[in-house]
Amino acid sequence: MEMVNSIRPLLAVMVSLCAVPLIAAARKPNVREMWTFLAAALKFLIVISMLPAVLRGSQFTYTLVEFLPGAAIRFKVDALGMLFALVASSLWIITSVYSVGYMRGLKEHSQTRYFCFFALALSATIGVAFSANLLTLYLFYEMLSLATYPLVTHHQDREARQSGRKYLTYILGTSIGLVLPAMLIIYHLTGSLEFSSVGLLAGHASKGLVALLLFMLLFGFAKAAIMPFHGWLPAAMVAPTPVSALLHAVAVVKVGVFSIVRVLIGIFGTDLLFSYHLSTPILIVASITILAGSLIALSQDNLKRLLAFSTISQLSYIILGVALLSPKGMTGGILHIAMHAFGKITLFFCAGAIFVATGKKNISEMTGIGRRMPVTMAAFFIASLSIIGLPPCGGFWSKWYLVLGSLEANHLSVLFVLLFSSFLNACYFMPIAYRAFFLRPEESMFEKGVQEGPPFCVVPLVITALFSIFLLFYPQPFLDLATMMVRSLGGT
Amino acid sequence: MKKIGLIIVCLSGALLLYATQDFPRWGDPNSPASTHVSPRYIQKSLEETDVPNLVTSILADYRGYDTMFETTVIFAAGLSCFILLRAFKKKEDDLYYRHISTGITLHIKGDKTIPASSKEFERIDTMWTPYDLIIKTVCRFLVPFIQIFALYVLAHGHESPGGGFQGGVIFGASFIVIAIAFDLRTALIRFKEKMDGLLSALGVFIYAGLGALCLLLGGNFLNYKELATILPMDPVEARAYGILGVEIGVFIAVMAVMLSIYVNIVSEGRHDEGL
Amino acid sequence: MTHNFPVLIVTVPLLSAFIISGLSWVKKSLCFPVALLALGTSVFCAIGLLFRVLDLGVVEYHMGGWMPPWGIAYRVDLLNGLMLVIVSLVALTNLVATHRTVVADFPEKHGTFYTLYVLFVTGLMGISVTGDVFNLYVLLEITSLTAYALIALGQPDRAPLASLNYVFIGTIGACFYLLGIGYLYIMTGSLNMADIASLLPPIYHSKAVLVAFIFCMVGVCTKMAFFPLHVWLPNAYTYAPDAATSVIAPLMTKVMVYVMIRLVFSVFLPDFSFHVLHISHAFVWLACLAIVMGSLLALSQKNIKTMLTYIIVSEIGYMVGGFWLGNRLGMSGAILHILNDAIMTLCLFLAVGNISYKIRELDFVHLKGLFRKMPITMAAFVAGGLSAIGVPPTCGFFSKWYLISGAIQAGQYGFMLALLFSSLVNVVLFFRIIEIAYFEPMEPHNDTTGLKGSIIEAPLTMLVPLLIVAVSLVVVGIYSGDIVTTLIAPILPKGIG
Amino acid sequence: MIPQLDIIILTLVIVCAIAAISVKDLLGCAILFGAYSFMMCLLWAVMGSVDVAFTEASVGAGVSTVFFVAAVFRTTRRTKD
Amino acid sequence: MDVLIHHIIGKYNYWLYTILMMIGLYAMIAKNNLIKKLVGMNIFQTAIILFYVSIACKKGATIPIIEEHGGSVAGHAIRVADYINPLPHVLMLTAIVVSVSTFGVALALAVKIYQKYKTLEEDEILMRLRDK
Repeated sequence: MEMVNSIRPLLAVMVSLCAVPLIAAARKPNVREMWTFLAAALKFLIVISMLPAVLRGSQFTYTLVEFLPGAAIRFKVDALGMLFALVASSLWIITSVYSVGYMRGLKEHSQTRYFCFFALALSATIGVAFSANLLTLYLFYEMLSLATYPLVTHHQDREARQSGRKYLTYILGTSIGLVLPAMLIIYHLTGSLEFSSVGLLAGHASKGLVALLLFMLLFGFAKAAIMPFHGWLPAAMVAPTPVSALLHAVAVVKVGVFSIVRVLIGIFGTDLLFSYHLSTPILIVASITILAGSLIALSQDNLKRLLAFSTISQLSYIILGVALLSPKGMTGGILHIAMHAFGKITLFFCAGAIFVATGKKNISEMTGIGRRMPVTMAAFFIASLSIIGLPPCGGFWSKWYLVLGSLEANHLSVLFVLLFSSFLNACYFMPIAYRAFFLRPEESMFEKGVQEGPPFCVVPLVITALFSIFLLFYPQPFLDLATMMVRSLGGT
Repeated sequence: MKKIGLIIVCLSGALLLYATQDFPRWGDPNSPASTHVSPRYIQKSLEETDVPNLVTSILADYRGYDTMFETTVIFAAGLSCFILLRAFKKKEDDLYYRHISTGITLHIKGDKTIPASSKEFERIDTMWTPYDLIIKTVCRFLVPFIQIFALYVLAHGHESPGGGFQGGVIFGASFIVIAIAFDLRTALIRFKEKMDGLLSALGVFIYAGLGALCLLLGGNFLNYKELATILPMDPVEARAYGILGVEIGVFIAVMAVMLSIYVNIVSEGRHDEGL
Repeated sequence: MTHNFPVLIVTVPLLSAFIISGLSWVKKSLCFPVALLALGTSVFCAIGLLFRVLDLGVVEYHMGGWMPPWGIAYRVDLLNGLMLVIVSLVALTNLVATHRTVVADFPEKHGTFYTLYVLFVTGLMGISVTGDVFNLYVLLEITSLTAYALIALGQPDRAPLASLNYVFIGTIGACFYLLGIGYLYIMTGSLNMADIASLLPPIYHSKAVLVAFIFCMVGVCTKMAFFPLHVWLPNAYTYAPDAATSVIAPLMTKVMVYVMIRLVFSVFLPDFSFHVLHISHAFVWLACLAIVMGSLLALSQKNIKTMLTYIIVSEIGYMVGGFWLGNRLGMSGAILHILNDAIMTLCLFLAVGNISYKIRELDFVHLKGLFRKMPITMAAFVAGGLSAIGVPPTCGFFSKWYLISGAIQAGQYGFMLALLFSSLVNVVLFFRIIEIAYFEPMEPHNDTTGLKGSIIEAPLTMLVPLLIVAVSLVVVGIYSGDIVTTLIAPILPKGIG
Repeated sequence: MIPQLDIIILTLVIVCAIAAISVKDLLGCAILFGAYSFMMCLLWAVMGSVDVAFTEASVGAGVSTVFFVAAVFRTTRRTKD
Repeated sequence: MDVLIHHIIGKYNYWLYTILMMIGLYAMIAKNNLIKKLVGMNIFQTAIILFYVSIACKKGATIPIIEEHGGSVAGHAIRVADYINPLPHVLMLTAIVVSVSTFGVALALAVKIYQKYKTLEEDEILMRLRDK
């Protein structure tokens, strides 16, 4: 696999960063959104342009500035990063379309600020995806935390203030209190922070220290919402729906998970984890999160909170898969990043569309809404199938690989966890669809004029729903990237 | 507070005494202090600077750079007192006037006043004490002598104790004597505030400017022997005259500053009534 | 001319200070341009000197042409050069940024104010360039005296008292320093730094040298407000006029840290300070205490300026502790943090100056809805805050990086924890302010300006410097690697492991 | 430099110092402080540092006492300790 | 014992300057009146000056002014032991000037404080501030 020194990763990061001042300076809303789309399209094209080469097994690297030997601000595009960047950048376009519809539909205030920080958050996400070492990853991780703060607290009311406070306490507290010292200790031990396919720490640290570092990093990236550090995610649902959709189903939480995967693979290395039997604790934590998340989700009535808890449990699938340390399991985990993204964003879009159209937030008020908004609810149904992991949806693949992986690593308990949580998923998604389509609404629940939301809202969710079906038949790009990543690790 | 004070004080005192054990005996001619750097001054100063008073030569030449900043400290102190206390707007309180021939005292309320040019009335302080002829006369006699002496101290600083600083203080003191013996206004008429400010700046400027002049003449800063290129004399003499020059600068600055500090403190910066 | 840079840096502002003071009696409007010219010149000279040192190594300059140790000599190495650049640049920026405030606050005295300002800067630059311990004392007194005056000009009912306390404590500090160099003189008979350093080694174990060291350190620590001796700082800086605070706060303490480093490097030599006496641990633990206490005290403040002053107290702990870690990483971190903290503090205090220029009050309750009123100023303030927290890529992160890795290398985990703790506290401090300014709606009764909610940004002459400083936070952060390798690494003596 | 004289003056200096900080009247404190400075100047003259003595005589005993009295005139004589 | 005596006799004015310094420091810390603190500060400074002057002393030497017998500079060399070490004197001239400057500024501040609070006692001032 040859290294290509190219500026393209930097461009991919910068493009939306440069868009920020233009968006801020734009007077008319249309101009503003024009810039947003332009940046989105450009970013996507740049990412796509690197795909074939990456699939051929080459890696793009670019060093911005080196301020200590081994600790530089450097970008690297490999299969894993490519996969994540692909998901994020493609979904950004769709979300931009959606957020135009949503924000205009609800006549939200200070939309300019919203779009600025939206773009900022995106470039941070891509930065995380393409970072070649822990320092760069940390840099963009923090940038993302700060850029999303104004989005989470967009409404600027007391509730937003509370949840914003919670958000910062969890995210910044853990990253400064745990990740930063862990990073410095690693740098002190190994003299480098570069992610390598075989792991950095091998032969540098005792078991106890490795376990400590693992703990610090696993919980330090609190964006992954591993219990007990999941509290911010339901709270952050006060944000406008597009924000929840992109950031809390795709960008932010996935960045957390992505960072953990990166660290597990690139810093600790599968061999080290295997030889020190450190995968077990991770599996336990992940399983607990999965089950607990699903169970809490069962008891939720507010649709967005339900989705939030389902996200919490779904995220841990990814960590679970990677922690299985078996090729199939890892493939499944990495693949789940993409599959879950498409499914979950659709669900959020639906929730938003319902809110725009009817102003309803709670499931109990959605009886019979399927007749008013058939398209939306159909998409909702498809997406929930994908999350549960049933055909005809892309979600099936990741679940399938996870199951295979658990068998391969003969962790039968894990297998049980997977199946049971899928069952739970079904338990909390299916009733919604049932209630929407088959129950007839009592009178005066909807005033007459209710039907589909504005096209700007409906079109995106249809697209993403179709996508997640499409991925069942053509998972190639993502699947190939995942398998390539796993193969590149070698061993185990 | 007192307890803490005592503890700290005793601590530092103990530390000092602890250190004195390693000191050379007091007045020991072979202590490092008197054998390392100073001998060169004692031996070479006269031939290098042509100034018998070693203190003056070191003060204004070898370590002249320190002295420049020392003068700057004085200057800064004067400015600080000015900027802290000086109040430009008149205070609206009662004025007292005295009819010279009869000695009747007028008490004028508020901001009303009588023409300053009037011959038969004079302004007097709020706390006015009847004039004492002896003090005023003695002061009249004394002030010229004080000033002459100040100039002598300045001029003779090369051969005897003294120099610009002491001279300046004494010269400033002469004005303070006037301000005390008569009243502040009399002193301020003789020595305007604006002139005072300008002089204090000018004095330090002379010092630093002389140094800069040496710089322009191609030498190092404050290297007076460069003055020989513009003055008709040999370098050693030039050093002596350079020293005199800076002493004059110090003299002017110190005189002006001492007066301004006194005036600002004693009149709370209103420049009307004083001690 | 270039070989005269070392002296020009100091004397050009000095001479122009006298000119300004003269002009303040003749033509007030000329005072500011002259000051600008003078500081501009010394910035030019400082940068020129830095490059000269980079080319030729150590640059010497002998006052009055007298050889050291008989005359006063300058011995400029990279550390001096760096300090000079920092001091002159900060002073110039602040001069430009605060011109309007000064003219508004001191209508008929701003000439004198500028004289004192320039004298203050002159003293600082003299301290950072001189090579003679007694000359350092005199310059220290100039700096302190002008600082007393500048501080006392602030808020009329509190500032004089704060300033007088500063006078007392500052004088004790200076006297201790004077005593310390007196002990050095009685033992060595010299006042020149290099000369003393060459004479000390044989008498390392004499009690007098030990006591001299103690007194010098106590004096310097008093002047830099190191934790137990910090009592004077918060009041003095809080009640000082904004134009003065934003130059005194970034420079005074940092220059004193420099003096400490200089004394250890060039007078007592690291060998003595780290190996003969075993006090580095004590210093590091005191620094931890300083950091923790500073942060805690900052938490309990209701006024933004007071809060910043306590943050300064803990920042001092960073530098002192980092330096006394005694390894290359820690020392580079400390010296780098001198630069970063200067920029950071300048940024924060300029922003605060803008705020108080528009909204007279600085208590938290008066900051409501400020993001809507002064977006640019608040953006700069946030940038400064992020740097204080240590968020990459602002420069605060990188110095913290060096300091923590130095702590790990030295095995001083307490220091590491203290640093992390203060970063977390800073998060709370700054986001508390951001919350207030971002969420709370403007309430009519504290809307002093009358025009509710609309933008009332400070004038351009105040904004542009502020923005430049804010941007330089990031720029310095990104290039801190090069700064360390080219400027700071050569400073550290060979002995340091 | 005669040690006996030296010691006598030193004791006087210390007496003046203690008196100056313990007297209950600021004006008296000013005068005692002047006396202290003057004793100090004598001491230095005895030690042979004429210039310092001269300066102290003109500054310490002279001008700063005048400043002191001026300040007391503008503030108050009252002091509790 | 007689070692101690030797110390005391040999360095008595080092001891005495220490005492003076302690007096000054004590006044600065413990006194309540601002002007008293100021006096303490000055005593403190003069004590240090005394210390420097004591450094300069040499037994059997005269004041540092070289008497010229007929411009005989070129003639016999000047014996170092004849003259007191002048360097500390120079330093102390500077120190005196610094102390008087500080004194002046401090008095100005005291006057300002009095204008505000009509008292110079620290505790009373703090009381006023607390009342506000």
